[in-house]
Amino acid sequence: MADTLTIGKALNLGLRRAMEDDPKVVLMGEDIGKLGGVFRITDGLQKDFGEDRVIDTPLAESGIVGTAIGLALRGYRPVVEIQFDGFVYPAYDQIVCQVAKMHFRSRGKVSLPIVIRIPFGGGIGAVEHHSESPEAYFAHTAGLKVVACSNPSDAYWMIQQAIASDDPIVFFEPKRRYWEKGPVDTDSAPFALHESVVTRPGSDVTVLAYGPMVRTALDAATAAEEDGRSLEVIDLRTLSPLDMVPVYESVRRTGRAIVVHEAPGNLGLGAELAARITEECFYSLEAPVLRVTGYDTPYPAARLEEEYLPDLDRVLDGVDRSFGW
Amino acid sequence: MADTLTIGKALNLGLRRAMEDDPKVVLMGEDIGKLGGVFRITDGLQKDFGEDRVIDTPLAESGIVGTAIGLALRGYRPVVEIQFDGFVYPAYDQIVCQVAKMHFRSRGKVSLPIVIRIPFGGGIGAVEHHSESPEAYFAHTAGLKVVACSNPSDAYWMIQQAIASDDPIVFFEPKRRYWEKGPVDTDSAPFALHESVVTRPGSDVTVLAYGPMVRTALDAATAAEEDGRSLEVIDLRTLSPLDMVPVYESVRRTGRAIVVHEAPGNLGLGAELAARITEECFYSLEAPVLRVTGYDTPYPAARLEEEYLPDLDRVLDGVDRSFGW
Amino acid sequence: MTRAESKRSAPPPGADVDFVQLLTPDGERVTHPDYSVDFDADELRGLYRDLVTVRKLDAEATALQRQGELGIWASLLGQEAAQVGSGRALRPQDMAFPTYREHGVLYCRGIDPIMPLGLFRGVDQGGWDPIANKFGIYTIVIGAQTLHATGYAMGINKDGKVGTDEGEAVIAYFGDGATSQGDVNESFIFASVYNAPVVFFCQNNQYAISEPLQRQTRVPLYQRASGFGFPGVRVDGNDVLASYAVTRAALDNARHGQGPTLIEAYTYRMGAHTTSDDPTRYRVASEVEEWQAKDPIARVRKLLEREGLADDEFFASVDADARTEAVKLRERVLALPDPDPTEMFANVYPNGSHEIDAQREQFAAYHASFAHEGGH
Amino acid sequence: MTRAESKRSAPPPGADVDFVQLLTPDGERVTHPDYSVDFDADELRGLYRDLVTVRKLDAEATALQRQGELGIWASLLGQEAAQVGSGRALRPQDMAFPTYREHGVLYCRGIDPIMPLGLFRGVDQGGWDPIANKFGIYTIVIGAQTLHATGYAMGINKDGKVGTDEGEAVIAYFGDGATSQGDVNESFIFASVYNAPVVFFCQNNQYAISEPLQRQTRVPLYQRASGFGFPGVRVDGNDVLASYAVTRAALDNARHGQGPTLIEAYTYRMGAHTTSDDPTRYRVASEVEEWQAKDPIARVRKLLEREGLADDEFFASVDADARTEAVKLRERVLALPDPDPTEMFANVYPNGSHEIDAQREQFAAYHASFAHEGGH
Ligand SMILES: Cc1ncc(C[n+]2csc(CCOP(=O)(O)OP(=O)(O)O)c2C)c(N)n1
Ligand SMILES: Cc1ncc(C[n+]2csc(CCOP(=O)(O)OP(=O)(O)O)c2C)c(N)n1
Ligand SMILES: [Mg+2]
Ligand SMILES: [Mg+2]
Repeated sequence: MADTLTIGKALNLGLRRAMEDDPKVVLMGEDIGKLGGVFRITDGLQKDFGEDRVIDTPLAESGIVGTAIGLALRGYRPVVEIQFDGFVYPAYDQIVCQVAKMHFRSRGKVSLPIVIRIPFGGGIGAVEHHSESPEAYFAHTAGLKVVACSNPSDAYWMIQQAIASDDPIVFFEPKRRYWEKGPVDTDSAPFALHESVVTRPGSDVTVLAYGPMVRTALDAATAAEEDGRSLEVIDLRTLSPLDMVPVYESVRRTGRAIVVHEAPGNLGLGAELAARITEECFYSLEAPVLRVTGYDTPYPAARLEEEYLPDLDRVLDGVDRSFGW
Repeated sequence: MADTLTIGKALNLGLRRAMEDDPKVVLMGEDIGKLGGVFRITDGLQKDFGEDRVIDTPLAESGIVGTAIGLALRGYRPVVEIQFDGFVYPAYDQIVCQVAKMHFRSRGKVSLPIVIRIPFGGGIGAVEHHSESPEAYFAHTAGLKVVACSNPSDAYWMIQQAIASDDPIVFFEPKRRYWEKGPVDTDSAPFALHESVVTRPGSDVTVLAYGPMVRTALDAATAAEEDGRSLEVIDLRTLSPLDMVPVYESVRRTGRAIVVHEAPGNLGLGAELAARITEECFYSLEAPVLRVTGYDTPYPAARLEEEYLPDLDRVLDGVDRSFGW
Repeated sequence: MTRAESKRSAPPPGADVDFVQLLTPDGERVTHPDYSVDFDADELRGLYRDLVTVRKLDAEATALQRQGELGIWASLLGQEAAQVGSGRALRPQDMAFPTYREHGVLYCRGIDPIMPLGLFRGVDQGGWDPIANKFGIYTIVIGAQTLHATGYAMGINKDGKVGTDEGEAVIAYFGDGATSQGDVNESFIFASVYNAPVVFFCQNNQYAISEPLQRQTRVPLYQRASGFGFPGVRVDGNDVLASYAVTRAALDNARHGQGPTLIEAYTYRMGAHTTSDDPTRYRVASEVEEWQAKDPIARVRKLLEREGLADDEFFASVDADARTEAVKLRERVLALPDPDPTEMFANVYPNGSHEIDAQREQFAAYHASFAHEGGH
Repeated sequence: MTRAESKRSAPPPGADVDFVQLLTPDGERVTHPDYSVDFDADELRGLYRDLVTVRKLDAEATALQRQGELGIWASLLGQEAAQVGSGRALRPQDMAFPTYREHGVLYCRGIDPIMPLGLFRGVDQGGWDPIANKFGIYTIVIGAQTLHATGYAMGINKDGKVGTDEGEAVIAYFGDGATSQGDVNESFIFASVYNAPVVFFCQNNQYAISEPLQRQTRVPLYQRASGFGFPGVRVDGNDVLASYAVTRAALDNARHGQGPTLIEAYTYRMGAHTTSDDPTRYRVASEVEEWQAKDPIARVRKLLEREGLADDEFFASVDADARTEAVKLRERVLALPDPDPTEMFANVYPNGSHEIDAQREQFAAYHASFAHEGGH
């Protein structure tokens, strides 16, 4: 069945289906019950599945993740909602030292099938701590898998795949794209969870993006076409582990790569991608891998965020710079 | 005056001198008083400066850093000891959201001259959480400065420079090198705090290291000399902001670079260094920048750490691989 | 204590019994064995003026948000008495650490009400000097500021600024939801262990966004304190006199070296959590109506009327003045300039950073290239 | 509560008054209004055997560390009664979440004492199945496990496994120092709000490494509970009978749906924090001697002797058996194989990762290159 859904609604339906499929799936978070979450991603789920499966928790992120670990040890599959990207840090210790390491410490005796959902990124005109892009903190952490969805179909399927996976997964949702619509085939998943996908084929330069920047990259590709430049856009989808196969294949063809993300450039995903691409495609590169990212400043006040965030023009500027080499 | 000191003792003397120089300097941490810290870095300081300036705190890292912020707002210059690298995460929220951002949020009205000392890295045969290398988490965070000392002279001077600086600084100490000795000129500082330094000149390949891996890199350089290869070793010293000037200068000469660190490779400092070097020295590079790092696994049990940690042989293997390009 | 005793001693967390009240919803003054106030007519009228003014300014901000002039607004509606009472209880030398909702406290500190509006408009992130204003930057990360307050209070002890009437004290504001955060509980521990001169002022407005108090506790919040070794007291947070008296006493205890106190101001968030929130999804109108009857302003007006301390002319002039202030505020908000884009590269580090400098230059060059091209 | 009352009601945190005791240091049984035990002679002898055995095994581990066979050891010396009492109070269906020091509890669960030694030897990081053993993996990050325990207990509620004698309960172990961590306080909140069947068992051994109790609290720790809405009780942690009785009652309350309890087992760390620690730097010998007189084992021996429940032969055989167990443990520790280096690439992810696979292969190839070269 093919539907047209927003990303937010696709996530909601994906969560619903995961809960129907497995009674051990429980949702935990702040305001996810009657309110349905501040973005309404869990809208209606408490009404239909009860307070025992859609749990409004005390206001304590470490407590949420820490008790999710206990529930996972008890056989549950907790799906945790962090209300905004900037509020995950109180739970950082439990995520980095416990969630990420339990399987390893137990020599594989136990798994923690926990999904930590984080609406991330800027562009919604919010006050501080509501527009962060903390994905590198988690991708650098061994023992966690990290994914980001960028469109309704992936939202619908990736959340279900993440919940079904026994790996602990940090699941990034492109907050400012929640209301964007797209087709969803609810019968079968088009891709595996940890797979990067060429979203728009091209031949001149490879543009790597994930989450909210995929749309930006695609728009840039459309604009570049008018200038006679063909951009290949890859939606990374999985940030850890990275799926480099399609990336290498593409860059070997194009000889140029641009990484786009909102997070600060310094030690962002772009750094790792640039390092790997350079190592693997050293003789194919016509220019160094370039990065179009947020600046290395705290996320600025809302009235400046348009200046801070990579946009179509900055992507095209990156392309220009690459060709200028 | 030139002395021969261990790194541990040099830090101790540096802290002492900073406390003598400025009555607003206070030390905070677990077991730093009578015990002098588990590594004795604060040995004797409570006896001489009193409980009011060398504060044994409750066992709560978020509390320590959070109250340090308050003390800093009150005009103090808190120097916080985190007992081991793996125990900094409960304070992560206060560090990332508060320490790093206060100056920015106040539009420069207030500064938080806080130093967070973290003994880091492995090689001491410890149980889990005692051998971590979390520097990338902090270096990726805008608003923090991050440094790592590698020898007694830097230990003595950098800790004083860090305390005197109005920037919030995460100060990494090479735990397993605490007992290594070296000369310290206590009269004048040889280098500025945020400066990278060529520690051993060479002509064939540039090896970048910091903290405990500087010794490893130097040993590798000595060994390589016997094979007729000349390694230039740069001690980065400052991890954020990076001081790339001597790095670019070196790589342009050698055409090859190896980054060595204990932290997992994925999104470690090596990624950023590789990305920047490639962008800046694109036409000088004879081979891609290679990384010799910890693996992307949780830090393993002590009996495996020798296998996990980069050592002289792995650095030389990196050099070989670079020349194999 | 046996379980049975523990159960008995625990009224449900939401019962508005057990609190210090000096002024009833009907505007009658009542006495309390431990707390009293000694206000003259001028002062009582002053409190009324404060209450009306902060409510009016708050309503203006809400209106500004509705008109797109603010990005968001966190209204204090219903919490005026807790804020004016505690705010007026502060002495000039005292330091306050607010959440994001303490506009009334800010006003009572004598601070220009425009100060926090840049944050809600999105032109800055506070940007004021917390020390000069003796009022911390609004803190959005729940609970974080309670540790800052405690550390600052530890510094007061170190400075020897306790033990006299001139001693300094600190007040840390937070909500009912915040009591669940580790940081808040750690701040109780540090404050207790170091006997820090800090008053923890919890505005229990019954909700953390959509979550009712029962999701945070099963016993009254003020009871949390005793297990940490300092007193806790619940005050009628809709009673400005009691809020003042209890806060003043706690602050004075603190400045005299008697350590921390937890105050639970029992009140109600009459509006939405913020302008982004829709409370009809999670609470019933009848509950709001019930609290309407306990309005913090109406009872002071009744008192002033009953005791003949104010006439219609006074009330009208207070309203008119508040309106004038609101209009002025609106005009100044509209005039708040957008920040220069390069502002985002400023103040990242006290000592600067060559990396940020380089990025600022790249940014400038990039923008200059558009000017050159004549737009892109 | 006024300040004066609060001060009065707060005995100093370190006073060993106010606790449940059923067996004095002199081996005399005393009664308590709320708690009692009903052990027959066999059971009492069994407890004595447990105490002696866990002490002996612990001493053996310390010796192994001194000889370089363990990297570090966290001794339970002095805390045997708290651990044996609470450990024996667990029913088979109950789940325990330990710190890094609960070797005695582990032993009482019937678990092979070799199990945790791999961790201290450095050959693994625990590596056992917490569910099969009903005993969590040792947790070094202070306090983290209390939340895991609470979440697990929330799961018991969800499974409907409370309300009968067969109900399940959870015990979370932690130290006095841990009570300062945000996580521990958050676990109190979650446990209270969800009425989770979890017993918080705090072994107050008076020190967190070098820091005495006074650095964590100024009132007794068991009092922390009431502010979170559940009972707290202090027990003589050197009294195995009282430790058993109090824990059994709390666990049974929990399994019957009555929610959490905090138990503060008042005891003393007779040895160093770990073998890496030097307690002479921060505490005086006389303090240790004072506690020597309250030894948890001596008092049970006195009881058995006084009541004629055991003779010299029994005591000698217990010692001999413990020695035998210790020798066996030593032999098995020495035989613990070093892990294969590729072990570090195993179990990073339940579903594996191609990146880790690639690194494992590179690692193997790198090592093979040495074999080829004949060493490097
Ligand atoms: C650490 C953190 N988690 C979540 C949030 C999102 N959030 C903002 S306000 C709020 C509720 C706060 O409730 P309360 O403490 O009662 O204060 P109130 O808003 O009612 O004044 C939440 C969950 C946040 N700001 N910080
Ligand atoms: C989060 C964290 N911070 C610091 C440490 C270092 N550390 C290990 S044990 C310990 C003291 C623990 O004291 P307590 O809770 O009383 O337990 P005890 O060791 O006395 O049994 C400390 C500070 C740690 N393991 N985890
Ligand atoms: Mg509230
Ligand atoms: Mg202890």
